Amino acid sequence: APAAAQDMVDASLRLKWLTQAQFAGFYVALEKGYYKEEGINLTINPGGPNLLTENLVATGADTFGLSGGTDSVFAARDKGMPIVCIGVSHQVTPFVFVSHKDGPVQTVADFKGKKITTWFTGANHVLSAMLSKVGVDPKEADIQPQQVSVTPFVDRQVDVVTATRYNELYVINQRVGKDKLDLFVPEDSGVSFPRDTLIVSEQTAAEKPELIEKFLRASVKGWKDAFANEKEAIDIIMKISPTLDRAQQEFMLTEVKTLMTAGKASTDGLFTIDKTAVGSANDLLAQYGVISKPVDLDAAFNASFIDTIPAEERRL
Amino acid sequence: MTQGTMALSDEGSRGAAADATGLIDRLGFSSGKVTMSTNVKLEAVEPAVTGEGEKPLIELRNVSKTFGAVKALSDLEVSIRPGELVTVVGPSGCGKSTLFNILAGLEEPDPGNVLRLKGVSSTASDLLGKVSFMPQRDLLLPWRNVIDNAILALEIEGMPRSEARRQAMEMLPEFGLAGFEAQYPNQLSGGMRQRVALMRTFLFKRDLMLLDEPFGALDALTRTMMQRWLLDVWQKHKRTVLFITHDVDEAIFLGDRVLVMTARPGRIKLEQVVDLPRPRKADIVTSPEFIALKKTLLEAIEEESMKSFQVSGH
Amino acid sequence: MTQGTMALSDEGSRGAAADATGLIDRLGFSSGKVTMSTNVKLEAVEPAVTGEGEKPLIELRNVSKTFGAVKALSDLEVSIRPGELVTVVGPSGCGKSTLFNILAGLEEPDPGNVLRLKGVSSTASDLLGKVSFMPQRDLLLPWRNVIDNAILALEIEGMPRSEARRQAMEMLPEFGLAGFEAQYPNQLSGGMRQRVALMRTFLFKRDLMLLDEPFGALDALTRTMMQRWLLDVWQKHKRTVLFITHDVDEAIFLGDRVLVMTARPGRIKLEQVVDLPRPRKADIVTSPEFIALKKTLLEAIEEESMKSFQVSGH
Amino acid sequence: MTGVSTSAATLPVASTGRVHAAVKPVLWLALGLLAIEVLVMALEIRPYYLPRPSAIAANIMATPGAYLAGLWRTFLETALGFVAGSLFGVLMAVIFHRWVTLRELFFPLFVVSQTIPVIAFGAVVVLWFGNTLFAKAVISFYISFLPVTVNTLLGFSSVDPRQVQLMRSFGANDVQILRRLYLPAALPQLFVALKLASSLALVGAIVGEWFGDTTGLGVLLLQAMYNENVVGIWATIVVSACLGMGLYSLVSLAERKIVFWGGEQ
Amino acid sequence: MSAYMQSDSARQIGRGLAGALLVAAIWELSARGLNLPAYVLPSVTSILGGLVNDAASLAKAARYTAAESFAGYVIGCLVGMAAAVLVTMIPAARSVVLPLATAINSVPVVAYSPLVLLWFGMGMASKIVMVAVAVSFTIFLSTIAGLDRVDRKSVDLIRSFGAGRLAVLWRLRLPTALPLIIAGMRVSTVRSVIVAIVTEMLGAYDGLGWIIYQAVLQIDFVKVWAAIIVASSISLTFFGAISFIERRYVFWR
Ligand SMILES: Nc1ncnc2c1ncn2[C@@H]1O[C@H](COP(=O)(O)OP(=O)(O)OP(=O)(O)O)[C@@H](O)[C@H]1O
Ligand SMILES: Nc1ncnc2c1ncn2[C@@H]1O[C@H](COP(=O)(O)OP(=O)(O)OP(=O)(O)O)[C@@H](O)[C@H]1O
Ligand SMILES: [Mg+2]
Ligand SMILES: [Mg+2]
Repeated sequence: APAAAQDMVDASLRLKWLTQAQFAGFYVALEKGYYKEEGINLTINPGGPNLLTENLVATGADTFGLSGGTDSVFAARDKGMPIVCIGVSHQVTPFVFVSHKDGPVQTVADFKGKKITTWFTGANHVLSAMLSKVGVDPKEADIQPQQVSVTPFVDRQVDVVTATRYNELYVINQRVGKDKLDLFVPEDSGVSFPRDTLIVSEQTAAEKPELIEKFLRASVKGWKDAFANEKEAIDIIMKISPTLDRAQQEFMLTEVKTLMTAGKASTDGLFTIDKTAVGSANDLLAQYGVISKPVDLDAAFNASFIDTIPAEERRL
Repeated sequence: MTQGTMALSDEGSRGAAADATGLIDRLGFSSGKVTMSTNVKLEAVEPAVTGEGEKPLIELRNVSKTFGAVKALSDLEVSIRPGELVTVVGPSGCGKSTLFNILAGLEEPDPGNVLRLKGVSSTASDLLGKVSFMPQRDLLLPWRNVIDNAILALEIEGMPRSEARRQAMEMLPEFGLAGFEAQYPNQLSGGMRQRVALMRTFLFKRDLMLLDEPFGALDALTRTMMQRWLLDVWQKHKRTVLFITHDVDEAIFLGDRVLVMTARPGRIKLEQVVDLPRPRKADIVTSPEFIALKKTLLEAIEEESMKSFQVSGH
Repeated sequence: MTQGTMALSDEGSRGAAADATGLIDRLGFSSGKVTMSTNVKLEAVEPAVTGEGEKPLIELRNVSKTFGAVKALSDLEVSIRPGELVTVVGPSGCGKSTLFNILAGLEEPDPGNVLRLKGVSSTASDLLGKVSFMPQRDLLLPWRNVIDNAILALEIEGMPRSEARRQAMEMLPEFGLAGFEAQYPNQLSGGMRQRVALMRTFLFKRDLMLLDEPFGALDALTRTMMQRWLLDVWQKHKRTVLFITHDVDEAIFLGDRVLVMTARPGRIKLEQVVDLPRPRKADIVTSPEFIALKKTLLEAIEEESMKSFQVSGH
Repeated sequence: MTGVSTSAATLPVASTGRVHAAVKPVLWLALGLLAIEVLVMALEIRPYYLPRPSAIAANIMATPGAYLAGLWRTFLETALGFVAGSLFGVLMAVIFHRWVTLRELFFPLFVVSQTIPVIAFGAVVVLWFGNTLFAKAVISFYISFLPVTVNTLLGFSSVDPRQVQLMRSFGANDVQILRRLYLPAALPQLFVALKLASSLALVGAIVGEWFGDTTGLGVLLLQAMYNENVVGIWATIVVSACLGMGLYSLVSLAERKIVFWGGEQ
Repeated sequence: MSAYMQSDSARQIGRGLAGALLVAAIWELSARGLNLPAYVLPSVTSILGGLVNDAASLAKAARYTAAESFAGYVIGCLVGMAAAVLVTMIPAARSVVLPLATAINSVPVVAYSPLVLLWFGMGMASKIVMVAVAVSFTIFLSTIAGLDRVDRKSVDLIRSFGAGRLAVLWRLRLPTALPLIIAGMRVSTVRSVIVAIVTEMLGAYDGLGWIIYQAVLQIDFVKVWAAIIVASSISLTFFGAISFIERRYVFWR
C-alpha cells in the first residue's frame, strides 16, 4: 500500500547521462509508482557530459547517483570524496573495441602500430591491459583520443574504435553492417571493468540505510518490469524524450539487459557487487597510476544494502 | 555686426528709415503674434549699478592656464562687480574661452592662483552650478529635440519636465523657433542651433551669466533682437553678465566695461570703462564718445591680433 | 563686422591711423617672418570679369527642397557666371546652407528641378568633387591633427602626403596657425578650427568655391586678412566664389552680386549687382553708392527676418 | 469606396516596402535551401556530413512538440539571462566608470572570470540552483555580461568632455550626468553589445542545459550529438538559429526605435 | 607623454595585481576557513602547488591552446572586418550576410564541434576554425556598427571633395569605427581562448581544454583549476595587449 503522503521522503537520483533506455528501469519504477509505494518522492535528474555524479552526491545535491562506473568511484574515493557504491549495474565491461572485418586488425596483437581511438577515461587503461596481456607494449599502438563521432572509423581513417555496446555499437552496426565488424571484448583478455554504479554519500549510507534499501527495492522492481515488458519501458522513455530513435532505444535496452544480467548477476540478481571484478579494475587503475594507491574496496563498495533484497527477488 | 550696420545707416543716410531700430519698433507693434514684451520696456531701462565701492562678485588674481606646451592664460587679473555687464574682446585663440571655462568652474587654473567669489576664496569647482554658461560650440544633445535641449538645465535643477517645457514653449517665439520644438538638432540651421543653446542658458537663471560668442551665427535683425532681449534680462533680473564677442561695436554698445585681452598667453591688456549713459539708443554708435572708445579698443585689439600672427610666424 | 569697423574709424576719425588697413600694411612689411605676399598684389587686382553675355557656370531653375514638413527652399532660381564672386545673405534658417548642400552635390533637390552645369543638364550628385565646399560647422576629423585635416581633400585627390603636407605647412602662417600643425582639433579655439577648415577648402582647388559663413568666429583683424586672402585667391585663380555671410558690409565689399534670400521657404528675393569698382579700398564703405546699396539690402533682409519671426509666431 | 481606394493607394507605399523587405530574406533563404538540397543530392554527400534540408525539416516535423517545448524553455532561460546580464553589465560599467580605482582593481578579474569555462563551475551552479530554469539563466547571464560592460564603458568614454563640463556648469550631479548624458550617449555602442549578448545568452542557455535537464534545445542537441543523429543535430541547429535570429531581430528593432539619432554628433 | 602613459599602465597593472591578490586571499581564506573539500573549491595554495607539479605539461598545453586561439583570432578578425566592409559597401549583401551570420552565431560552438571535428579533424585546424567563427561574428557586428556610426555631415563633406566609396571608407568610416572595432577585438580575445578550450574538450590531442577534460573525469579538481588559471593568464595577456594597442592608436577620444 502506498505510504501516507506525510511520510513521504524527498530524494533524487542523478543519472550519468540523459534520459534513455540505459536507465529505463528507474523510469518504469517512477512511472508505476514503485518509489511512492516505498514512501520515496523521487526526482530523476538527468546527467550531462560535464556533470560529475559523484560530486553531486558527495555534496548532498542529489541523494542517489548512477555514476560512471567503478573507475569513477575509485577516482572519487582516491580524491577523498565521501561516496559509497551500493550496487553495480553493468556487471561486465560495457564497451568493446571494434575493427573492420576486412581490415588489417584481426586479433588484439594486430593492434600494434595501428591507429586506435578510445576514451581516455578508463577505457584507455583497459586497452593497455589487453595489449599487455598479448605482449604488445601500449606505446607501440597509435592510441588517440576518441571524438564524439565514429565517422572516422566508418571512413577507415581509424582502424580500431571504442564503442559502448548499447550506443556507439548500434551506430556502427547501422553504418558499416553488423557482419562486417570484429569485436574485441575486454573480458576475453581477462580484463573486466564493471560500470554504471549506484552510489550514495557516506552520510546517507550511515544515517538512512532503510531509505537506500527502499530505493533499491523499488528500482529492482522497475528494472524487472522493464525487462519483462520492453515495449512498455520504451514507451515510457519515448514519452519523456520524443526525439529519440525508437529502434536504437530498443537495441539499447536489449544490450543493457545483457550487461546487467551478466556474470555474477545471473545468479545473484541485479545490482550485485562482484568484488572480484571490482577488485581487478581496482588493480588495473592502481597499476596505471590513475589512482595513487589501491582503494579500500570494503569502504568503497557496500553490498549490505543490496543484499537485504533476496537474490530470487533480484533475478529476472 | 548689427551695431556697425546701424551706425552706418544712421549717419550715412538719414533717410534710411527702415534701419534695424526702426524694424524692431515696427515689429513690436505690427506683429501681434510675437510676444516682444522686451521692446516696450527697453527704453525705460535704468543705468546699471556700477558703484565703485561695491564688493566684487568674482575676483581673479594671478590666474594662469597651461595646456601641455601651450600657455593659454598668464597672470590674468580680473574682477567683476555684481550687476555689471562686462564684454570681452581679443584676438582669436587668445584664451577667452579658457577664461570662461575657469569662471564656469569647469577648468582648474594652474596652481598659485587666487579666485574669490563674493570675497570668499574658492576653487574653480566651487562655481559649478552657480553660473549660467553658454559655450562657444552649441553642444546640443542629438537625442533631445529643441524643447528638451532647452530645458536641460531646468531638469537638472529638479523642475518637473512638464513645467519646464511650458516655460520653454512660451519663449520659443521670441527666439524665432516657434514650430520647431519637436525638431532634433541635426534638423536645424546653424543659427537655430545657436538660439537653442541661448535659450537653454537663459532658462538657467543664475547671478552670473557667461556668454561665449552667443550671437555669432545670427543675421542682423535677429542679432539686434537678441541683444535687446539680453539687456532686458540683465536689467530686470540684476544678473551679472560676461560676454565674449568679436564685434567691437557690440562690445561697447552692451558693456559697462570692455576687457581687451592680449594675444596668447592671454592677459588683460586694457580695461575700458564705457561711461555712455543707459539706456543706449541705436544711434549712440555715431557719437564722438563711442567712436573714441572704439578707436582705443580697436588699436589695442589689433596690436594684439598682429602679435598672434607674428608669434605664430616663428 | 570688420568692414563696419573700418568704415567707422575711417570716417568718424581720420586720425585713426591704426585701423585695420593700416595694420595689414604694417604687418606686410614689419614682420619679415610672415609670408604676406597677398598684400602687395592686392591693389593691382583687375576688375572681375562680369561680361553679361557669358554662359553661366551653374544655373538653377525651379529648385525646391523639402525636409519632412519643413519646406526649406521653394522654386529657387539662380545663375552664376564663371569668375563671379556672389555673396548670399538672408535670415537665419532661410535655407542658405541647404542651397550650398545642393550646389556641392550633397543633397538632391525635390524632383522637377533644373540644374545646369556649364549649360549641361545635371543632377546634384554630378557636382561631387567639382566644388570646394566649406561647411558651416567645421567638421574637422578628431583623429587628424591640424595639418592632416587641412590636407584631407588633397589626399583624396591622390596627392602624396608629404607633398600635400609641404603645401599646407607653407600656408599655416598666413592662417595664423603656425606652430599648431601638430595639435588636434579638440586643442584648438573656435576661431582656429574655422581657419583650419578654411585652409582645407582653399587647398582643394576647384572652379567653384562655396563658403558658408567662413569668417564667423574671427576677430576683426584676422577677418580682414582672410577677406584679402580670399580676394587674392579669387583673382589670381579665376575661381567662382559663393559666399554666405550675415554681415551685409562684408557681402557688399566682397561681392559682384549680393543675393538676398527670403524667409523660409527660401527663394531669391533680390539680386543686387554691386557695381563698385575693383579693387575696392577699405574706405569704400563710406561712399554714397555703398550706403545706398546697403540700405536696399538691409531693408530687404530685415523684411524677411521679420517674416520668419512672424511665421514662427503662429 | 473611394475612401478605401485612396487609402489603398497612399498607405501601402510604405507597407509594400516593408512587406518587400520582410519577404526578400525569406526568398533568399528558400533559394539557398533549395540550392543546398540540389547540391547535396547531386554530389551525393552522405547525410553524416551534410543532410538534405528536406530531411532536416522532416525530422523536425516528426516530433514538433519536442522542438517547440525545447524552444520555449530555452527562450525563457535565454531571456532571463540576457536581461539580467545586460542590466548587470551596464551596472558594472557605471560603477567602473565612476570609480576608476575599482575598475583597475577588478576589471581584470572580470576578464579572468570570462576565461573560466562553464564546465568548471557548471556543477556548482547545479549544486546551488538545482535543475531549475534559474540555473540555466545564471549561466547565460555569466556568458553575456562582459561585452555589455566593455561596450558601455567604450560608449561612456566617447562622450565629449565639453558636454560633461556643460552639464556640470548646470550644477548636475553624477547621477544626472549619467542619466542625461552618459547613458544616452552610450546607447549606440550598448546596442552592439546587446546584439552580441543576445547570441551569447542563447549559447549560455543551451550549454547550461547540458548540466542535467529534461527539456530544452541543449538537451535535444546533446542527445542528437551523442547518438550520432546528424539529422537531429542539424534540426536542433536550425531551431536554435531561428531562436537566435529572433532575439537578434528583437534587439535590432529596439535599437532602431531607441537610437534614432544615429551617427549625428 | 609616454612616461605618463607608462606610469599610468604601471599603476593599472599594480592595481590589477592587487585586485587579484585580494580575491586570491578571500578564496584561500574561505577554502581553508570553511574547510571546503577540493571537489568544491580547492585552496589557492593547492592550485599553485598543482601548477608547479604539472608545470611542464601545462606549459606545453598552454602553447598549443595559445597558438590555436591566436591563429583563429587573427583569421576571425580579418574575416569579420572584411565581411563588415563588404556589407557596408554593398548594402544588398546585408540582408543575406547579417541573418546568416546571426544564425551561425546563435548556435553554441559545441553544436558544430562534431561537424567541425568531422570536417577538419581533431588537430589544431578544427579549433582554429571554431575560434575564427566565434571571433569573426563579434568583430563583424562591432565593425558594421562602427562603420554605420559615422557622422553623415562628415561623409557629405568628404564626398564633396570627390571621395568615392573607398575613400569614404578608408579616411572616414574606418577611423570612426576603430574604437568599436578594437572594443570588439578586446572582447574577442577572451572568447577566442574559451572557444579553443571548449572545442578541445570535445576532441583534441593536446591543449588546456584537453587537460581540463581529462582532469574532470579523473576528479582532479586541483589540476582543473591549475589549467584554468593558465588559460586565464593567456586571455588576460591577450586582452592586455589589445588594450595597449587601443590606447596607442585610439588616442583622440
Ligand atoms: N584642451 C586644450 N588642450 C590644449 N590646448 C588648448 C585646449 N583648449 C584650448 N587650448 C589652447 O588654448 C588657447 C586659447 O584657446 P581659447 O579657446 O581659450 O581661445 P579663444 O580666445 O576662445 O579663441 P576664439 O576666439 O578663436 O574662440 C589656444 O591656443 C588653444 O589652442
Ligand atoms: N536634415 C534636415 N532635416 C530637416 N530639416 C532640415 C534639415 N536641414 C535643414 N533643415 C531645415 O531647413 C531650413 C533651412 O536650413 P539651413 O541650414 O539651410 O538654414 P540657413 O539659411 O543656413 O540658416 P543659418 O543662417 O542659421 O545657418 C531650416 O528650417 C532647417 O530646420
Ligand atoms: Mg573661444
Ligand atoms: Mg547655415
